Amino acid sequence: MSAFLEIEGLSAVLAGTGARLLRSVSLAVDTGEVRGLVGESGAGKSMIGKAVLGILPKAVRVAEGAIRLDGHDLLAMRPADRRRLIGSVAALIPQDPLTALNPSKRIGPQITDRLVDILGWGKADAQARALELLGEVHIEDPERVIGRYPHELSGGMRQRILIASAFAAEPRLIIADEPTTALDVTVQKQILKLIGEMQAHHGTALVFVTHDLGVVSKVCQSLSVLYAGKVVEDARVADFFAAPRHAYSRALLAATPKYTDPAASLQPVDPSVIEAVTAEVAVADREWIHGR
Amino acid sequence: MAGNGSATNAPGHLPLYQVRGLKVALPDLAAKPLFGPPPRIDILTGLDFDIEQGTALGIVGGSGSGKSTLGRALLRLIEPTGGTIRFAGTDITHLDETGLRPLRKRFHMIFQDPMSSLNPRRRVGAIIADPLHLHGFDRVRERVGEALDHVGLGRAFAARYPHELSGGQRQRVGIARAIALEPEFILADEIVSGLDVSSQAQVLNLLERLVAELGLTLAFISHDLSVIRRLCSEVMVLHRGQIVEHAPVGEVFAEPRAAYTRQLLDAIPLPDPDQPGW
Amino acid sequence: MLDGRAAVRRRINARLWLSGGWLALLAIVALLAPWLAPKDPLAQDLFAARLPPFWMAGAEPGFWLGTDSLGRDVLSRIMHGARIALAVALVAGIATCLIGSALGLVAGFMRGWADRIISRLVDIWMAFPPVLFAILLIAVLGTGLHSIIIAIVVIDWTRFCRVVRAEALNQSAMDYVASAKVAGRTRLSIMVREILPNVLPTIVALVTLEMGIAVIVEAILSFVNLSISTDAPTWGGMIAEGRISIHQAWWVLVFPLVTLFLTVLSFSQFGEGLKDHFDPVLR
Amino acid sequence: MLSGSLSVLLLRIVLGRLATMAITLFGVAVIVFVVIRVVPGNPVAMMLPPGATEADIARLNALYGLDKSIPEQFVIWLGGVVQGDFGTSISTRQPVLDLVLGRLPATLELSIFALVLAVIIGGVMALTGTRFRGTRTEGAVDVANGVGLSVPDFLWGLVFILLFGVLWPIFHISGRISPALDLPFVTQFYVFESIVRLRFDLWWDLLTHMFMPALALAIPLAAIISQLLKQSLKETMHLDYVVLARTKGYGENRVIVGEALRNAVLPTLTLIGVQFTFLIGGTVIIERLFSYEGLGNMAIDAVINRDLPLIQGIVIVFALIFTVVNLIVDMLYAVLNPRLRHA
Repeated sequence: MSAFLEIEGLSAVLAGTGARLLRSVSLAVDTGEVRGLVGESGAGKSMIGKAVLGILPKAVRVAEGAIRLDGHDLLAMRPADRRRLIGSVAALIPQDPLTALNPSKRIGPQITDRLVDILGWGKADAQARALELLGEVHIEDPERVIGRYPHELSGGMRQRILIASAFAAEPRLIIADEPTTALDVTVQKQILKLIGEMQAHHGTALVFVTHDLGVVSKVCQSLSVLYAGKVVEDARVADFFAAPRHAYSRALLAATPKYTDPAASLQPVDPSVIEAVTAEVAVADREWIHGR
Repeated sequence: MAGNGSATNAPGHLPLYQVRGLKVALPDLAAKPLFGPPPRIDILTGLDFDIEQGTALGIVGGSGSGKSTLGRALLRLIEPTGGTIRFAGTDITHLDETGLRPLRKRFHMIFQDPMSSLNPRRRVGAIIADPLHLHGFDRVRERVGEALDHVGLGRAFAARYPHELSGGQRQRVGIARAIALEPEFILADEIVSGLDVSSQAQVLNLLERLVAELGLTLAFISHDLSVIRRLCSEVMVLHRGQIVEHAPVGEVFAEPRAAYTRQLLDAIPLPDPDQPGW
Repeated sequence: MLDGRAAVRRRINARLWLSGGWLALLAIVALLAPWLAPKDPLAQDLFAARLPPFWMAGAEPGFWLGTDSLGRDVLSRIMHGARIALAVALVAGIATCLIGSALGLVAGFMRGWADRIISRLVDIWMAFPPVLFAILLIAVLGTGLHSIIIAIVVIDWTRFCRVVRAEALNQSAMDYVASAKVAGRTRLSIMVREILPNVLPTIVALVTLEMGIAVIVEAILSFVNLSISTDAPTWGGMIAEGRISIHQAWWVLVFPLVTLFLTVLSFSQFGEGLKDHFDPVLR
Repeated sequence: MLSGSLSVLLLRIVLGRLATMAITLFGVAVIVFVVIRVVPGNPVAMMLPPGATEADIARLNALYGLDKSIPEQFVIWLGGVVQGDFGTSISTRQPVLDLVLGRLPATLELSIFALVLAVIIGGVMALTGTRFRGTRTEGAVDVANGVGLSVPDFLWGLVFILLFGVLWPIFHISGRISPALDLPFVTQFYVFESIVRLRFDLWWDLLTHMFMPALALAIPLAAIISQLLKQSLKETMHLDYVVLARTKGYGENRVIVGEALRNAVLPTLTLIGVQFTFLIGGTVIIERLFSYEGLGNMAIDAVINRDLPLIQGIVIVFALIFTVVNLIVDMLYAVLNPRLRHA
């Protein structure tokens, strides 16, 4: 039995220079599993989610590897078929709730547009579904909210609506791309709890992209640590926080703020750790070029 | 530089900053009526506090709490609508630019967005040298070099343009510009919020070292209590334009008195799967 | 991203060289027109009227691009016309730029009552149809080179003022301005030392654009017979004449028109190229 | 249909604009009044036969009010304008208002036709450039925009005369309508009226006359629309809600038109307002070039004839049109922007 999402040896390159942005990434996410993708900016953590959903920037090209979603080889499919498959079984919770809702459309249609346009639901069914979803994400007075425009709602409300919209078509995979980075810490907690609740309720596979190990420890069961587009550690969350195996993971954890232990947290990353992991990446690159 | 006059006048015990009943209201242009001036929104509604010499004060609050407005008022980038701000005994609340100029070398600021706060058309060296020239410092080249050494960038960086630097490096340039003046007080406004964890740790450690070495008084604005815990000796929690708690850092974290502070602390996700309350 | 920047740079360079090359050629021709021009641009010869350009049957040697209805050499008139066109472009372009940019900078950075007055003036100016305003001014000032330049400055300062004001407003919101203020710079010196260098590329692009527009305005005024004297070799005057005799002698219209077209195009492309060239991020 | 809150908003915009519009128009009136009264040469003297005496000139001067001081003349003129009397043309001796209203429809029809052309051309180019971004097609759109922006309407007009009037004469390059035709029109809005009367032969003749001047006017505006809209679309296409729409299963065309376009149009719209007034200003020389009997063509004659009352009237009418165009754009912006509509 294979996992719902399987990524195998995925390499992405920047068109023109040929520089690798993702370096033979492999990972699997099963139904009901929450996997964190952690790394600093430029580590390629968002790139993986974008590759799965088919929204890579034009300048980025998949060089090799396979992405299998529910047994379908995404990279081998015709673009239109792939789009339709992704639209019906996968969904994205984006980073910034302030820009992720279309400012000139009302909330209701933004939750249900996929149901009506892609999956062929009737308007009334879609409307009922929207109300049900808004209830699930704990929005009071959903009848009123579906007629609103995004600018009339707070950031936390908008993120709830985006979550509702992501779960609208009962997707089996959700990719959450730094969904709470733009929010205040008190709102972040509510949203993280909500995502966890919705994921458990719907039994969805969830890929959670974040730079914050604190957040990972709260919502994920497993995680992949990335550096320069390479997975340097792949672990269960409990094992990882007890004893990270890779030196870079240890350094990252030591740099993460922790107010209960100020002296041991916020440690600068030792240059030797960066040198070592960079060298590791370079070796992998040489092998990769050799193998082609 | 013999700028630290007030530090030696210990007997009078004069805090570096004395803020009383500080109010700031900004015009709400979105609600401007057809005729007449726009209504004003109260951002800060009467703050009282002192900043003692040599403290590192952490100012924390959510978005819309007024923390950045407070910072800009302390440096008189905006003029308060009420109350008083005294800096080293001088009332600066309504001082005009000419009156403020001699004080400007005694307090400085590091900005949140290092890209926007560095003039893109000038080299790093010129950016750091500029305030020095302005306040008639001698040995400017040397001082620029020293400041760059201090922040761990090295003198070769003087010839670079801001866009050639990484985010962490730009923020160090901002710090170098501030310390080159050898000010008594530095305000740091969310200076690590745009940085990766590893650069964040580096910048914070650098700042921690500099505060100790140079005997600076620091106000550190942040939305992140964890960062303040590491760096500051006092915490002031702002909520909707009011101080809900102001105490030594140990007390606030051991026994938060205000409900809002507790809420903030509880919401921080520690890198620990077994954190209670989550 | 580096390769993308290289591609952009190549395109900028090609644009700069092509447009700059044409303008340089024009400048040389204008400077040396009395020596380069094969004929006297004013010499009329009714027996040599409407001679076609050199490759057509009936062409006379020496009249490379043919003659107009009064027998004047088209090539020589274009060459001498370049003197007038470039003189107007240079003087009017720079004068307009200085006045408009200064007002725009003050309005955008200083705000307050200065901004209110300047913006109100711009509003009023924008309510005039520019060509009609130009014609009206020439009618008042009388024809001649000075009048044309004054008319262009009076009409077009608003273009600089509006753009520079908006740009100065944008730049004022940047933290490097706050930083200069914290350092104790005076407002005037922030405007000149911090804002101006960041607005300058926009001004440079506008000033060459304005030079192109000045050439056009001169041509339009010549076209409605209000430029210098009807006799003087101006591109607009030649075009006006060519428009009338278009069915008999197309070359009288075509050659000055092509020259004017390339010149206007080059001015604007040169400015855009310069602007990008001086962008430190692209460099 | 307008909802209650929307009409209140529109009313607020109109009321808010009235004061500045009045100041602008007053400013224009003062400037034009002063400028044309320093014109050297007495316009009245030119009207009289060579043998006229000083007394004749003085009498005519008094008749046109030109013997009074400039402020006095202004007050008298303004008093007339408020009552709808713009004075009498010196060269034709007809009321200025009648002359202006007689020519205005021709200019309006030309301008609006040009605007429609510009919006269509510019919109199609922007959408094409966005749909095929990163390809040679986008490069071609950019080059076309660059040329269209650099070369003004006057030059396009001349090029068209040459290409489509002389080399390949498929369009009319002179006049508004073929002189041989019988005109049944009662208004001056010929294009509009020809449609109402179902006289499509006349309609076609008008259009083929208008096409070249309108296209010349439209090209610079089309290039601006294309450039701004394409830039705006480009920025919008990177926003999260557009990316999100892709993951929902929508194709590229639907994403551009359904998600990005409407939001991208808003910032473009405000700039088009000013640019459209430039287009109308351009009719002055374009009408001259194509001998089109509109307001602009009459304006140049008025200047050449030193017809002071007529010049004043025409300039004020142009200024009025410009301010009204800006007002309409503001209102349109409010209608299209939900942030304003549902504040």
